Amino acid sequence: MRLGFNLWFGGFLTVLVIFAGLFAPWLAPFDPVLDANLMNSELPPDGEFWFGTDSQGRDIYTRILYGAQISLTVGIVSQIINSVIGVTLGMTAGYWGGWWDDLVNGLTNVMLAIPSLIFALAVMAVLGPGLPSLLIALGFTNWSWTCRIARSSTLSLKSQGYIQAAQTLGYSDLRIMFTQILPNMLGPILVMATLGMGGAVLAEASLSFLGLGIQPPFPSWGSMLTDAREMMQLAPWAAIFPGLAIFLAVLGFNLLGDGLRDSLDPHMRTRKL
Amino acid sequence: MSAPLIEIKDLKVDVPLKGGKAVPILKGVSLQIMPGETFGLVGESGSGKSVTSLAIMGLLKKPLKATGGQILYRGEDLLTASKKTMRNLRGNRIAMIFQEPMTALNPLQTVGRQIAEMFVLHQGKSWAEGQKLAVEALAAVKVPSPERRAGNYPHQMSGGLRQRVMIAMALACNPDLLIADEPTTALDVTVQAEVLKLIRELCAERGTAVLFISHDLGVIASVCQRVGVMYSGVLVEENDTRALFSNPQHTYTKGLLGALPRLGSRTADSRNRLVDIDSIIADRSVLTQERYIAPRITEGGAAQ
Amino acid sequence: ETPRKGGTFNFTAPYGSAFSTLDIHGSPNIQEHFVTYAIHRSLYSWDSNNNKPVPELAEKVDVSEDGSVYTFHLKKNAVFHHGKPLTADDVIFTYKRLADAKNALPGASYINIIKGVAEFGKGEATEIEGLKKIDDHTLEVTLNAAGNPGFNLMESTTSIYPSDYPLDQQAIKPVGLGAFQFKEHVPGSQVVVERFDKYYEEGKPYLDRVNIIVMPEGSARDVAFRNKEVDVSVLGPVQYQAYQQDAALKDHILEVAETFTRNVGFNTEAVPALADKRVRQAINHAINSDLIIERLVKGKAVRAVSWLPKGSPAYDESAQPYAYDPEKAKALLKEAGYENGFEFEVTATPNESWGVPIIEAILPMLKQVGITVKPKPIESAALGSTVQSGDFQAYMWSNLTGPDPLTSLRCFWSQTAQAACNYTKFSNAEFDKLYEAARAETDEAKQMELLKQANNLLQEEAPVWFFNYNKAVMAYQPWVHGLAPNATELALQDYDSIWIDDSAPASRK
Amino acid sequence: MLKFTLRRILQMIPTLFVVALLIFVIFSVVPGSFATALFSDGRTNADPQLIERLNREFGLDRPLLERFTTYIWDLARFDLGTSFRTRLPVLDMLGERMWPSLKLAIAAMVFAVVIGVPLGFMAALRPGSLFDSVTMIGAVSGLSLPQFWLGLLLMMLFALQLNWLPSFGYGDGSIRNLILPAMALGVTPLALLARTTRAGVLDVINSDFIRTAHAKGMSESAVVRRHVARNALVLIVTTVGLQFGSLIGQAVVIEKLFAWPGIGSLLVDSVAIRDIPVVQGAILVIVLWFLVINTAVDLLYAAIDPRIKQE
Amino acid sequence: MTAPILEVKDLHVRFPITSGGLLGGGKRYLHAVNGLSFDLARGECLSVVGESGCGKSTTALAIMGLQEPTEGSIRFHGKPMTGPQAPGRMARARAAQMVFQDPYASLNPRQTVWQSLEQPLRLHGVKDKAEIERRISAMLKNVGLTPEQGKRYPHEFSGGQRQRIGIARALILEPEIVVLDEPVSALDVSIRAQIINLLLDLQEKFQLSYVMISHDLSVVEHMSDRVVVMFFGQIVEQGPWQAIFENPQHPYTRRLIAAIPDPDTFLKEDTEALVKVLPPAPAGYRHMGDGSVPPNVFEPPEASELIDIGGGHLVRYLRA
Ligand SMILES: Nc1ncnc2c1ncn2[C@@H]1O[C@H](COP(=O)(O)OP(=O)(O)OP(=O)(O)O)[C@@H](O)[C@H]1O
Ligand SMILES: Nc1ncnc2c1ncn2[C@@H]1O[C@H](COP(=O)(O)OP(=O)(O)OP(=O)(O)O)[C@@H](O)[C@H]1O
Ligand SMILES: [Mg+2]
Ligand SMILES: [Mg+2]
Repeated sequence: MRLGFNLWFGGFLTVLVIFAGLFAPWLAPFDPVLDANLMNSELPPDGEFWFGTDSQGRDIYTRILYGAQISLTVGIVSQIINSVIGVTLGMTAGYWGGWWDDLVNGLTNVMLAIPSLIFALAVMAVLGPGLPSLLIALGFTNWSWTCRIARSSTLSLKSQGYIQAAQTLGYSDLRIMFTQILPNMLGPILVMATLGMGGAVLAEASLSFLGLGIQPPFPSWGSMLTDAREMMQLAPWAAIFPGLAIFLAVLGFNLLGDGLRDSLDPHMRTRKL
Repeated sequence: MSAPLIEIKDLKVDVPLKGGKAVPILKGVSLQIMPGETFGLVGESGSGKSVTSLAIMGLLKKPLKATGGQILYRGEDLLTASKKTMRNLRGNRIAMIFQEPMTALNPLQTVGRQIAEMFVLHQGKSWAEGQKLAVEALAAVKVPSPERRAGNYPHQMSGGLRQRVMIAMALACNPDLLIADEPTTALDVTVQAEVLKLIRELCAERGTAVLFISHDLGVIASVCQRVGVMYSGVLVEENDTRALFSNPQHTYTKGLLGALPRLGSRTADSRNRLVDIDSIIADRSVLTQERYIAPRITEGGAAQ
Repeated sequence: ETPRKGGTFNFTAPYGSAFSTLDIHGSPNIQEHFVTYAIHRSLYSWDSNNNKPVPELAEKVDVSEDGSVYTFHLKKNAVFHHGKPLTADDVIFTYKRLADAKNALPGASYINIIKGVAEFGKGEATEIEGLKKIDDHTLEVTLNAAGNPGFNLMESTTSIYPSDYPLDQQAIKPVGLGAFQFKEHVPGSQVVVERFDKYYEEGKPYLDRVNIIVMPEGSARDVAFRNKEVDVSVLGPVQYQAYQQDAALKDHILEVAETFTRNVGFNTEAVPALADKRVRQAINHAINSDLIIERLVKGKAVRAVSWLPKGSPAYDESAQPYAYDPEKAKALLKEAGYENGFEFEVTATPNESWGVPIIEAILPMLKQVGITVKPKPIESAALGSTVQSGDFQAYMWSNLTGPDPLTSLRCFWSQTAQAACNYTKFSNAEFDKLYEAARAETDEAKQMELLKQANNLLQEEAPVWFFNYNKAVMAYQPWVHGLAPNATELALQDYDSIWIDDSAPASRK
Repeated sequence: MLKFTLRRILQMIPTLFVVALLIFVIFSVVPGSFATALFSDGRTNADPQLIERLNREFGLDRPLLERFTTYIWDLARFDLGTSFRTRLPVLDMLGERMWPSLKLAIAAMVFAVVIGVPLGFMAALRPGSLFDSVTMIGAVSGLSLPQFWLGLLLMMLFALQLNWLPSFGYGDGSIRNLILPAMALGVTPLALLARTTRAGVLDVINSDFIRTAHAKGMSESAVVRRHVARNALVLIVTTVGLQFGSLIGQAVVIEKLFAWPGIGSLLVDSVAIRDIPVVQGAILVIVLWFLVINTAVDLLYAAIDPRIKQE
Repeated sequence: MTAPILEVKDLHVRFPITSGGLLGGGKRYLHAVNGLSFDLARGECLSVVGESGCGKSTTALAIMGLQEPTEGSIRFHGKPMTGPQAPGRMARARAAQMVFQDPYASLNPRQTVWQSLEQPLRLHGVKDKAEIERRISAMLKNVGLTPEQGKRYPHEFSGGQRQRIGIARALILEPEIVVLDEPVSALDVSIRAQIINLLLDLQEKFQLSYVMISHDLSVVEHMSDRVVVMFFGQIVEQGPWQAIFENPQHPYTRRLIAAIPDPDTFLKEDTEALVKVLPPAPAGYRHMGDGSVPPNVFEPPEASELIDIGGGHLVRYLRA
């Protein structure tokens, strides 16, 4: 019963975010950047500005809709990078073993030992703020869990009869990895990636807060929240709505991830998240 | 004429589904186990052997539900017995050993303590006394150097030893009935032979009745006096072991016996083809209609 | 009203989450200077009321004819907290420490006006040539060139240390000449100083104790201030607005235009359009600076006219800022051939008053006249090096433009390197002429006149968008007296002049 | 056991070395330096000579390899160098910040354990119940909350509206200052603990040996006490340990938000001004902390679980 | 007699086990297979029996090229299959195939039966659609499935049917040798019979050579021509099936046979009679233990000899 709930509610929230992001230009009553009128700054929510305006006099509702684009991009792209790195390293390490496995394991341990936010912070400091840096910072620092899962899945799949059968049938290693192993561990990887998307959105917000976020003036929820912090008392709506958007989007990803896990493999342990 | 120790009457177990429907798991199983008797239950995977045994123990878990019939232990219905009564019976009067000796023991406690727990629970002994008795119990199941072994953790023991520990635990309180659910399936043949011998001897010695579950006809033959064959939630045939093996009645039983390669049956130049049930009977669903329950022959010779 | 003696003053240090060091020579940051002002003294100090440096540790200063030799007659009653009286040796000891290149102390750049500092720094000399001890209380200082050394020798980073006190102890238990002596440091929390009875100024200080509390978060200060837990609070834009609207608070606000000019500097080489003076003027006309100041900066700034800030001796009171006039801007752009607009990037930090938020605000305004602006965010730490290397199309910064106008305008002299401070690579023959003339002028009034002209020329040339001068605002509790409007940094207050009256809460009295 | 401990400790060295190398490389290519950062606030006019001098003073003009070898050599002698900004030994600066960080982490962890573990335990004992569903939805929500948003909301409510607690800062180190940041920081581990505890307990409950325990005739509560709790502890201890180990690193944002003088805020501040020795030191301390806690957890694990000791 | 198609000579497999020592230094070796030699004739079924962990699967994997032997050689039609001259996977694939124990794990859950059979064919150069179609249909029929069932996924089949699919996959490349690793031990008794029958039928039909690994002696007796009894990585007894079952010489073999829970044995009630009288060892030799004491797998075994006692019946004795 709860299984169903996770999946549909998480799916619903995720679809909502995707919908908001894709159709922002049509849904939003204003332009997120140019419709800034300082005369209208910090207005509370009303009929015209549903969620109020920010200090620049921009419509928060509009910016939240557009912000979904950033959050989705950050979430999806960074997780694709993570998954590709993690799966490639983990699968090859698990499959080939030996020194390569030791190397990958060592690297994974190092990556795990450095908190990913701090790692991302360092990478952002090198690359400077902005979306591409953010994608790299979040994409290259969070693959260790995916790698571990890919590795352990590969190890357990490797002893499965059908992998050995493929070897005896003359399949090359790469062919086995891509046609036999990869499809069979996509489930847990997908779950990790979905949960990771939530993590990436949160990390984006945190980095924005630390001053290393997305390129303004284009809105990201994290930077909206950060901007709003100074006007907490005068314009609480400017902090509440972006925060709520982050919360709901992350909740959506997390529930979806949980739901996928429950339906793909009821026995998969609660790992990172 | 002694009364049966356990009498199962028309036991029905279902998995209830939404909307009032239910998937039947046991479709009215009836059987009796006399005191001191070793009763074997065979049947293919999923036929309901374990469910029957768990029902006796009162350990049916969530989706499974006993929806009809009775399980009479010395005349008392276990299905309606209070929790407390069941707790006092379980382990104490009716004990059980499971298939996987690797996982059936708590990995974080010494085996000595796990056996001692039985004495603490049912005989009100202190832990120290329990430990002493546990060593004796280990000695009884022929574990070498039981004092040392009592301090071992399960992972420090081989599968055979672990299964002996399970037996020691089950027999700790001299139960009336021991339920052994495939106790040797996970073991090597030679170890299996030893464990079977142990069960056979200990239970005979103590007069413990045994409900022995296995899908291996050879194993059943080696320990049981009477055998029941289950098929798809139904007890399709029941008879004395010798009679059943020499003269199976039920189509499924026939198939089962014929499918078994028998040692020494192959001659130098030919082997007889093994029987394939599907070649005897096309529609398996009719198998549950057929039933052969042979009357019990008591010592007096009278059919019961 | 006569100052009341005694009491505890709870001061807030708003510029960081800790005091990074108590060895004040090591820190160029204002945050640590809040401690310096209590504990240490430099040769000169800033007179906030008259906007000029005045000798602090000397009773009398004699200046030579050519203006390059200064003789300081040190105060005879100045005593360090550990009991040693001030002598010329202490000054020499201090300056030698600063000058030593191996120490790489930020104060070095201030004392290098003294002759021989460079040679000493490189280890080519064992003494600083320009420092001569006449006797214990007389010190002769020879400068490299004529000029007032007060602007430099008043800096906190040139505070005089006692020559007999171990230097490594200065970071732990600092000892100086100030009105208060060090009591304790709770890292990340506060520094406590107590009245020094042998302070050289008669009758001062009034306070018994000052707690300098670390409070970087505006909202934290706000809460604490409203709860009367602290006696002063530096206000950010949002709070400034709120306090002005609050009847109970609005009468106890001290504000001053600080000597910082916020501006957007243009790279005329990277963006051809910006090489045209008319385009730069158009930008100045197209932006409604007053609105931004009112709305985003919440009025906590003074509209900039040109480079030199209000309060600079060379500020022209009669000059008017660029008027907000989009039509004129369009016309100018058309004239320059850019009626279809152009595009440029502004490198900016996240700073709320002179960073990306401001760029976001000018973005729609410039869009109206056809210019597309893109903010390019950068970390604060990287701004300096980026701008110095010329790797920008435009940048937003807040630059120190006081107190010495000659130093400030040097940044537009064509001989000044981009890496020094001529960030826009400004080069204008007329300006150079005015600047060089001013530099050579020894008469102060004439010099100021020349600088004024140069400053007005800058406005006309508009190498930057003149945004505003920072307005520093400090709220204080009604029982606090003796605060001064320090235009170099409002929060730097002479603690020895502060006193609190009877209306203070009991715990404070 | 001693050998095991020793081995685990030695195993940390290569990881630390690689981390040291990694952060050294990253921060040697970072744009801006301490010297230029000094002038970025516009308060001081840049002086190229001073910048050069500072860089020379900090050895930033020397070849990379040489810098790295000195750095590692110093590290090997537990010398983390001297802060550019304060000129104090980095070790001393970190020492000062360690206690507030630890205090925050401990408080957050206590908050998480005291609430999360019982919740998870109770949920697992009633799987599928309303209590279970509510707890688990709460837990996933807790994991989805942006920590600093939660911090802001807590601040708004408890400090600004109700005025019960101080909103910021370390104060005099009293519990009152600790409560809000610890709550904001503790929510994630709390939610995680509730989930892992539930999963762990459920796992144990469904395992064969619990069936054995029931078959022994134990009462439900005795089974939970004697068999479920201890076995579930293994997973809980691991999660608590892992969380505790990474909490100091995770605390960066909360420390910044609440102006908490911990390692995290020191790190961020130092990155901002490119005080590289402090940055490297802080990251190494955070990593070391993680590794030490992990090792401790492994040892504890071995103490609880006899299966580990063998190897 | 024709030349054997498979010759295994002095096969050793050792696994490095890392444990103990600081930083995981001290390496120990687990001696899984110790000097195994046997050969296989065309059309023959050779069974390898022994207890869990005695190295049966390792041997199978070595034959399949899935486990590199530490020492020794494996030759196929006289050509080496191991070492530097070993052929590639493709060539090996056409020589030998394998049927696995667990029918649930031996099929890729994400491929239809048809795909699992088609891919290897394509890989081995069969490109013609019609031919592929024909061969797969024929193979499915051979193992008792319909071509229509080929479109389904493995989870739609029962254990017995999956094992049939596994067999089809092993045979699709028409190998000469099929290695059967416990092909029926995971199956229900009634289904076991079907698979055994099927294997025997196919052997006859395609003149296959089987290496069958099993611990179930009754199955072994039923299927094999020759039997190899393994104990702790060594052959302790080897010979034609009658010799092994009717005249077991090694104490371990006797123990194994005695332990079989065969209904007939128990019903006849003459259990363990066999074990009691052990024929004397040849002069100068003594019997090995009966395997009731587990050996130390981290040490190489005690020196011993495999002695032919006639008719290809080999028994291992220790030197007296
Ligand atoms: N918890 C459960 N929920 C739903 N169905 C169950 C559950 N436990 C058992 N069953 C079903 O009950 C039937 C009988 O199961 P049972 O475990 O008694 O079989 P078995 O005869 O012991 O088989 P095996 O030889 O494999 O142990 C099976 O069809 C099984 O799918
Ligand atoms: N990859 C490996 N690494 C280390 N040890 C191994 C490996 N594979 C097998 N072994 C060990 O080698 C020995 C022989 O294993 P093998 O799997 O060949 O036994 P088996 O006879 O097939 O047993 P079973 O009947 O249980 O399948 C065992 O002790 C096993 O633990
Ligand atoms: Mg069962
Ligand atoms: Mg095997």
